[in-house]
Amino acid sequence: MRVSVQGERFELGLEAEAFAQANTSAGAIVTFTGIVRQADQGGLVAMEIEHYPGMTRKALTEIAQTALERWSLGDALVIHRYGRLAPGELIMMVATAARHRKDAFEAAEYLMDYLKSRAPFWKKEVLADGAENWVASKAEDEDALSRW
Amino acid sequence: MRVSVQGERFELGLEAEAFAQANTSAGAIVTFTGIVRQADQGGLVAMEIEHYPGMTRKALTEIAQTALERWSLGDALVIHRYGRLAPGELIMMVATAARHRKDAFEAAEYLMDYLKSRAPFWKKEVLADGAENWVASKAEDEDALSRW
Amino acid sequence: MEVLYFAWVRERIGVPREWVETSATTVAALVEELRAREDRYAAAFADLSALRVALDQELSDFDASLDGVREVAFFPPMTGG
Amino acid sequence: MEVLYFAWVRERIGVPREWVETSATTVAALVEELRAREDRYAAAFADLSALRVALDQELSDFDASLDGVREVAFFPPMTGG
Repeated sequence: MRVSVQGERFELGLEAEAFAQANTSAGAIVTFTGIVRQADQGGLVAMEIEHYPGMTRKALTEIAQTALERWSLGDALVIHRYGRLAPGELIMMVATAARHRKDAFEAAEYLMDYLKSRAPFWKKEVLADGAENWVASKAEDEDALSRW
Repeated sequence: MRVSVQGERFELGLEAEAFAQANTSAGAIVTFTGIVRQADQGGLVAMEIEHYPGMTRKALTEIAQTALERWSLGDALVIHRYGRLAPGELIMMVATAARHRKDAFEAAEYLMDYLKSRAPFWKKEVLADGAENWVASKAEDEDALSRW
Repeated sequence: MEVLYFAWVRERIGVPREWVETSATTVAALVEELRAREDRYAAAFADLSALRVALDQELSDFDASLDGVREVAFFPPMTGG
Repeated sequence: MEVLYFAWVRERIGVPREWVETSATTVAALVEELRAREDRYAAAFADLSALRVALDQELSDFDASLDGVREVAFFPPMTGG
């Protein structure tokens, strides 16, 4: 299991390939990658991601550890960036390795649902006209936790 | 959308990176990768994958096209190999790109469920003692289709 | 018409494809004709619930008409992915 | 104790962290003390349903005891992923 909270960019290709190479006995690998996309109304200049340094790594590790045990995963990976990101940059990724596809998929969705609402990150959109908006949490993200 | 039915190996890293680069406006990317894993009792020498050349590409394209429309995907990728594969080799992968994670996950699971039971591939395990076993379809794989 | 076999159906019948002269109008009738031919066909078609059929490369069923069909394929349930 | 603020809570209060001398025994009591201090605290803590709290870097709630706690953090609902 690896958890990384980092300011630096990462590449999906390199991370996914390394994860797959380390888990050839798994059978099924799922990855999820989040990308800063252009805001609906256009004009997004950057996404600023704030986090709680003392807590972030601990929270992510707990979430990943729970997933590992609950779905008998062979391995799990969580990478999450903080700082100022431009549209098109990768925000985060998770990867899961399991014997069967159902476990790999469910564990990846669990990781994402918990990362969304239980890991101490906060996103702020910076628009071309200078406006800055804190991204509001969604009721549906909180609701998503109830299925686990 | 790209569908590839191929004998040649492929690399998860290269495919995932290219897919992500082509879909930076998506927000969410999910990949699933299937790997030939060692059989439960050990002794797996190879997995032989037979397919129906005239039908395979058409079936995969139909499945991917349905996923694209049903989940408003930005893009989808399906790669499936045939021929003789050694343990540890990648069998297949799918990738989906969507605005939101729920669509990307659901579409990837849909693709996998249909690939399992509706794409004309048949797997045979070749064991060290020379035994050859056609992999039996699982009732749970057929059942999985009913949720869509 | 062209008849194709895959996986253990192919292994039991011993050929991957063959030309079959038939006046059968449905898949089920074609299966009956083949079963009556030789033991290897009878063995391959012993349990239709374990078989699937495609007509001109589209999944179909055993009640389907062969009218206009050029290619019939028989195989076990698929195990892709 | 050390009190930390994140996201718009930090922006409203104007500092990311500060040392607070308090005899409050629960998070709710600490919030009341802070609210009474200055308008910027009252503004930040106006709607507790829009806030979350962590005690020593573990998510907690506003009824929780501050006994033995060294670090309290206030922030809006998280938006990771």
